[in-house]
Amino acid sequence: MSIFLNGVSKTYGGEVVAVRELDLKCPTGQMLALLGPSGCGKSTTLKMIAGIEEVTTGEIWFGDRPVSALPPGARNIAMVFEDYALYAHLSVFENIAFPLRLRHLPKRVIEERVEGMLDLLRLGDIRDEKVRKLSGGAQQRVAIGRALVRDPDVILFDEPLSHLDADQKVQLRTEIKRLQQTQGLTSILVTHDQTEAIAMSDAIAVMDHGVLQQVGSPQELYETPANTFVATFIGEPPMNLLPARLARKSDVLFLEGTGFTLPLSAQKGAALTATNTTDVIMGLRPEHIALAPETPLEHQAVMRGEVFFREHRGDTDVLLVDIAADGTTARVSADIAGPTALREGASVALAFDDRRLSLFDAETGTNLLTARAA
Amino acid sequence: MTSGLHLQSIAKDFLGTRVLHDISLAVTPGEILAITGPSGAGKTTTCRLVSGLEMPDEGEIFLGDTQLTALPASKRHVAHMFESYALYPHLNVAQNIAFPLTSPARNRRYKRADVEAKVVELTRLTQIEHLRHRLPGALSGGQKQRVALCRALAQDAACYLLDEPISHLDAKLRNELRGHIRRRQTKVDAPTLWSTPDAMEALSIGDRVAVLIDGRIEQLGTPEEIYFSPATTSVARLVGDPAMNLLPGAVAAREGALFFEREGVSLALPQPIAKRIEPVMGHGLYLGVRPNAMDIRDGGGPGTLQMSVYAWEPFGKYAIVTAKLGEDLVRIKTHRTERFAANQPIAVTLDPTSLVVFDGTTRRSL
Amino acid sequence: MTATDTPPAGAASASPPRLAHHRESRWYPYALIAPTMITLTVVALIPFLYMGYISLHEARYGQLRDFIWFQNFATLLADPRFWNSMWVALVFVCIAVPIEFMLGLIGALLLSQKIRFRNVLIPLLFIPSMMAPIIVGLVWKTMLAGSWGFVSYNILENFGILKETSIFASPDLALYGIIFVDIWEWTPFMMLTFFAGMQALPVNPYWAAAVDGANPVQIFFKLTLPMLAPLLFVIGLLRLIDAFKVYDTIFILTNGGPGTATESPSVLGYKYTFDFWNIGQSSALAVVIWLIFFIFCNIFYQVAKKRLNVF
Amino acid sequence: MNATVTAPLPAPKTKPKRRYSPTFTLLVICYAILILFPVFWMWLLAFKPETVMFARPTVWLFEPTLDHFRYLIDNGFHHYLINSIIVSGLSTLLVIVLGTPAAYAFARYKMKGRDDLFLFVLATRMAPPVCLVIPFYLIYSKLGMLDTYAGLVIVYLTFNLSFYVWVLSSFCRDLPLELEEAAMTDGYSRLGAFLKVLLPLLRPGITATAVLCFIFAWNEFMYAFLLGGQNVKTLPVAIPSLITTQGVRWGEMAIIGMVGTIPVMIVVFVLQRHIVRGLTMGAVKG
Repeated sequence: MSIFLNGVSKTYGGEVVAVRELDLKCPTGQMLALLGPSGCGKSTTLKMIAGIEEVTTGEIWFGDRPVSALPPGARNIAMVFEDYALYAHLSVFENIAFPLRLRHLPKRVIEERVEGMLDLLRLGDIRDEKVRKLSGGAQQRVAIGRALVRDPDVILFDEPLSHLDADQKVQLRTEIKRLQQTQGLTSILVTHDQTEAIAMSDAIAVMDHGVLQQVGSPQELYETPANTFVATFIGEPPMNLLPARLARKSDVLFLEGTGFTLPLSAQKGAALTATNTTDVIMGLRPEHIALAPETPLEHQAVMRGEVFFREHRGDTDVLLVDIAADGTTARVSADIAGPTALREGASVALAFDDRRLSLFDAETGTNLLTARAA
Repeated sequence: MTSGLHLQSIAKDFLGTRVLHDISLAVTPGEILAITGPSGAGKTTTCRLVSGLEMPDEGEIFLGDTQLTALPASKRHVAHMFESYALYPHLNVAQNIAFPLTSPARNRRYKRADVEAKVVELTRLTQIEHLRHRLPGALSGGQKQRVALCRALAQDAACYLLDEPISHLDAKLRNELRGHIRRRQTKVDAPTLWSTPDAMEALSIGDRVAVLIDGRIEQLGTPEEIYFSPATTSVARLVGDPAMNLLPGAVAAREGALFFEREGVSLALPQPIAKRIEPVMGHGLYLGVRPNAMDIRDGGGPGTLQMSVYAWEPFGKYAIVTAKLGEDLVRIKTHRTERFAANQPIAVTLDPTSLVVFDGTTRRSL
Repeated sequence: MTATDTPPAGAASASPPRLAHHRESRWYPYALIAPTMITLTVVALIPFLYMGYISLHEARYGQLRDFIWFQNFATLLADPRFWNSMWVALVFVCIAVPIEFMLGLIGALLLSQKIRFRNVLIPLLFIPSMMAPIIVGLVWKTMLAGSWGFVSYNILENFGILKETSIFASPDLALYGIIFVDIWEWTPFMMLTFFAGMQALPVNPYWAAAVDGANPVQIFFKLTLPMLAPLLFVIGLLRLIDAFKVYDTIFILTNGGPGTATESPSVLGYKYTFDFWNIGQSSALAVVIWLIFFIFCNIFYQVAKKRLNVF
Repeated sequence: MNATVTAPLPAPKTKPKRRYSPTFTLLVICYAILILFPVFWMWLLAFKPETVMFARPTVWLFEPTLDHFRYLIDNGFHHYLINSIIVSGLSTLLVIVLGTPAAYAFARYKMKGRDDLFLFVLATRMAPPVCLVIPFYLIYSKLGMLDTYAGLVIVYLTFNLSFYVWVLSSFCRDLPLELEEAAMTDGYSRLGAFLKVLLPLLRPGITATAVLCFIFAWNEFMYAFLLGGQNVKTLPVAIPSLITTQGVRWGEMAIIGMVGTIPVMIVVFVLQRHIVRGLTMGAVKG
């Protein structure tokens, strides 16, 4: 069952706008992530889809059925909460059976379906335990069981992993991803963690202050962020944003920043003809920066600086490098193949080229290279 | 004359259960020792023993020549940052940070201006300068954590204990603060203990790292030692993003070479490893394979493992494929960008040079 | 300060006082509770023991005479007035408390709706249970007493009920009058307590149930009630204990009358002491009441500790 | 949770949703009026001339009189008010001084026999006054403490001290232990940590609990009635003394009822959040 949001807005008391004019689509069998910092309106959006919050203006459709006026119970959705929201006074089995009992299904049917869920989620061993005694991961699996047991059209995940410790987080993330794919669940995931969003969903909608910033596949968001907000929100470690200037010298467009000058390729230059801004922000992913070779290649720019901190990431090292030039300083993070012997204070030369960099308007923050599309 | 922090064979019981066993650590002034381990391993208890909030049931703690175990918490001059922040709700941010500086036990009197200057410096460093006059109740979790961090770092303490100091900050700030704190603490003439459940953070921040599991130090060493040669399977399971895969199996000798064998798998082991295994021939063992030491190959072929995809998580620059090998789940960090569907069969190669082998019974590295 | 210039050298000497602050903390809490415990021993325990001592004596008019073992208790248990007072207490508790409970729950549900002026209304509802019980009695005397009370005249008489008399003057109805007053006094409080309890319940299970399609009745019986159960139990018990103690209101409204129709154990105790001056007898009654209370107290404490996680 | 008690209503098309339900608001207001009318009626009596006091039919409009006030003052009833204030105030002060450390200790320390001691404290609170009034009467009559301030102040400790310790303990338990631990690692002694950190944070709890203690003492009748006398008569005790052989002085009683209720009214508005907690011995957090 696909989900459509059509110009959905939510205002409180006629003044506070929680969500503004939101258009979204989640095709059948896919997972759409709503990603953003706390207070960006993603949870409100989810609650409107669930029917817990009313839509102020706009409409929500499930397939060809408008649901904005329906109470939550009539929408055939299920929801998984951050704090599991289990019924503390009931056992694992009874928690999963709860939605079925509400419908007064025959005992045998309930047994059968709950047992099926217990198997699917590997909860069989603890079926009779009281839920409050379980670990966070187990509790969340019970909550997922309760959500899936009655075969909902849509399943909504509200920060399902945020209360779990790292180990359980990774496990359950994989588990949910697999369930979603194998069972073909149409689902919406609300999260503030970009890793979760990227790993789990087919499409991501990035929100900030109630406004949709960009929606697209994780790959799109990663490669062509629509603005600086999306750029810093997606990717770990986050994209470097460095102030720079565009200068035209004899028909070639140059990018000048702290400690580097880089001639831009004709293709990039062409994309920039529409703009007359000179002050830009250069967006550069840490993984697209490398240690400079002895003799830099022709189209590469080189920045020299001092290592401020080296973060150990196993197969790579993330270096925070302080670049100082022309009286300005910039701190650049570079994700380079590791492990390196570089520690704090070591001087390094970093190289990057213009193929993977993004350029944003210094004032509005919009991506200058994709601005036409927007 | 010794200097630095020494924990000598510390043991601690809670309600009749031993939660810390024979903990011995030495941290020199200017060194950061990172303690990592799963939750409940005893990291926080270790910190509390040093600051005097708990008393050890066995063993002694020395700081320089001073026996800390004899002193009450208020006389130890230890800066302790609590995992739960423990901010004083009735004091604003600046007053919270200044609180330990004005306590009766400090043997140095701070001038008002000095206190003020310290508060400004640290709040600027942690980017909460504009919040100096707010009460903790009006702060977000991340902001509170930074206040607690400032309160600990502001002190001229004999020892610093930082219990999960930056876990609630965003990635960018986390990285920057790690840099700042490392620089600060390596210059201070006092040892620092940094506790974190995130093993990768421990490897990044610590001069040395202690891996604490179930109240025991499983391994104590440099970040490189911990990462490349984990001492036990428990350490291996903790370190890495994602952590190392551990495959149970057995060793068999054939045609003059050693093979790792398990159902449907037979893998020739490289010479250096084989040498180390010889003494435990015939025992069960675990083969440790890092997720980035494997890759997915088109088509089968000799030396590949046949698996089926369990789940696929694309991260842009790489993807993590969880695959089923027999009954075990294996995580593979691949740079291939195409989609892998659930249950799709794949052939996996592994880089034999980065394998680690663990004894099947002792679970120790060979 | 650094590792080397910390405390004076003496601290590091051969055998320092180990566990110094441990030893301190062992007596420290007792020192803190000592003033309270001593005071309570003097003002509660000793009088209580003294009362036990009196109860074993023939004691009239403030004079302790012979030691008579448990004879006072025997007389007490043989006294129909004692059993009457127990019956009065039982009827009182069994009618008043459940009604207050039900009305309280309904009221709490009402309060959880989107009520305007809640901040003003809630304090107003506290007034009856915070007022002096003696004034509560007075208020209802002006309402119900005689045929001139506001309610008796304006309402009851219009329906031909209790003409030219008062509910408190009727041996059959007086107890119900008292019960009514108690309900007036305590229902709003029950309402507010349950309301506070409901506010403290987690929100998400409610949403989960709403999404699962539960209707309000199912939500109330399958979610709210079970989650509130420990609280309800503790409050019920507390009211039970309080209802047993009721004295002031009865004193001013009926003083146990007419006859012994509203003679609660407290009122009877008072009469044994100050009307008949039989202190031995009243002490025996007090001991019996104490025992009943102690059992209730114990249950309250155990439940509150285990189920509410607040003690 | 509010939204879930009634079935969620279908969303109105475009209007922002109404926040309040007029029906339920009206219901609660009606209920409040019903509850408070008797109190209001009593207040009216305070100003009603004797002639129309219980006139049939009920007189609503009358010229207010201050005769009842005059009678009370002429007969020295204002002393009772002062007595009430002195006795309640003193006993409350004493309770704060004695009880605060104990409440803290019960909340913070694992002592041997802590549960039994705590239960003992609770039991003294729960005990019906009729149980203790007999021995007190005998003891006081021997010590000559009947009809003295000290006598009442002490006897009020029986219920207020234990109440205070119980409820304040529950406030203490709300404060994380780490606050004190932090203060101790920051260089403060146990006492210093208590004074500098815990006490300021406990102040609202102490105030609320103490004010409730004051009200309980203020409202107390039985002990005051039996252990007081002509010298130390409190307001509640004044009420039955107005039932005289010449008849019942309703107007005067109503005034005392009114004066007795005024502090209660103030308290419920100031302390509303804490009353539930107080009256349930801390079992419900308001």
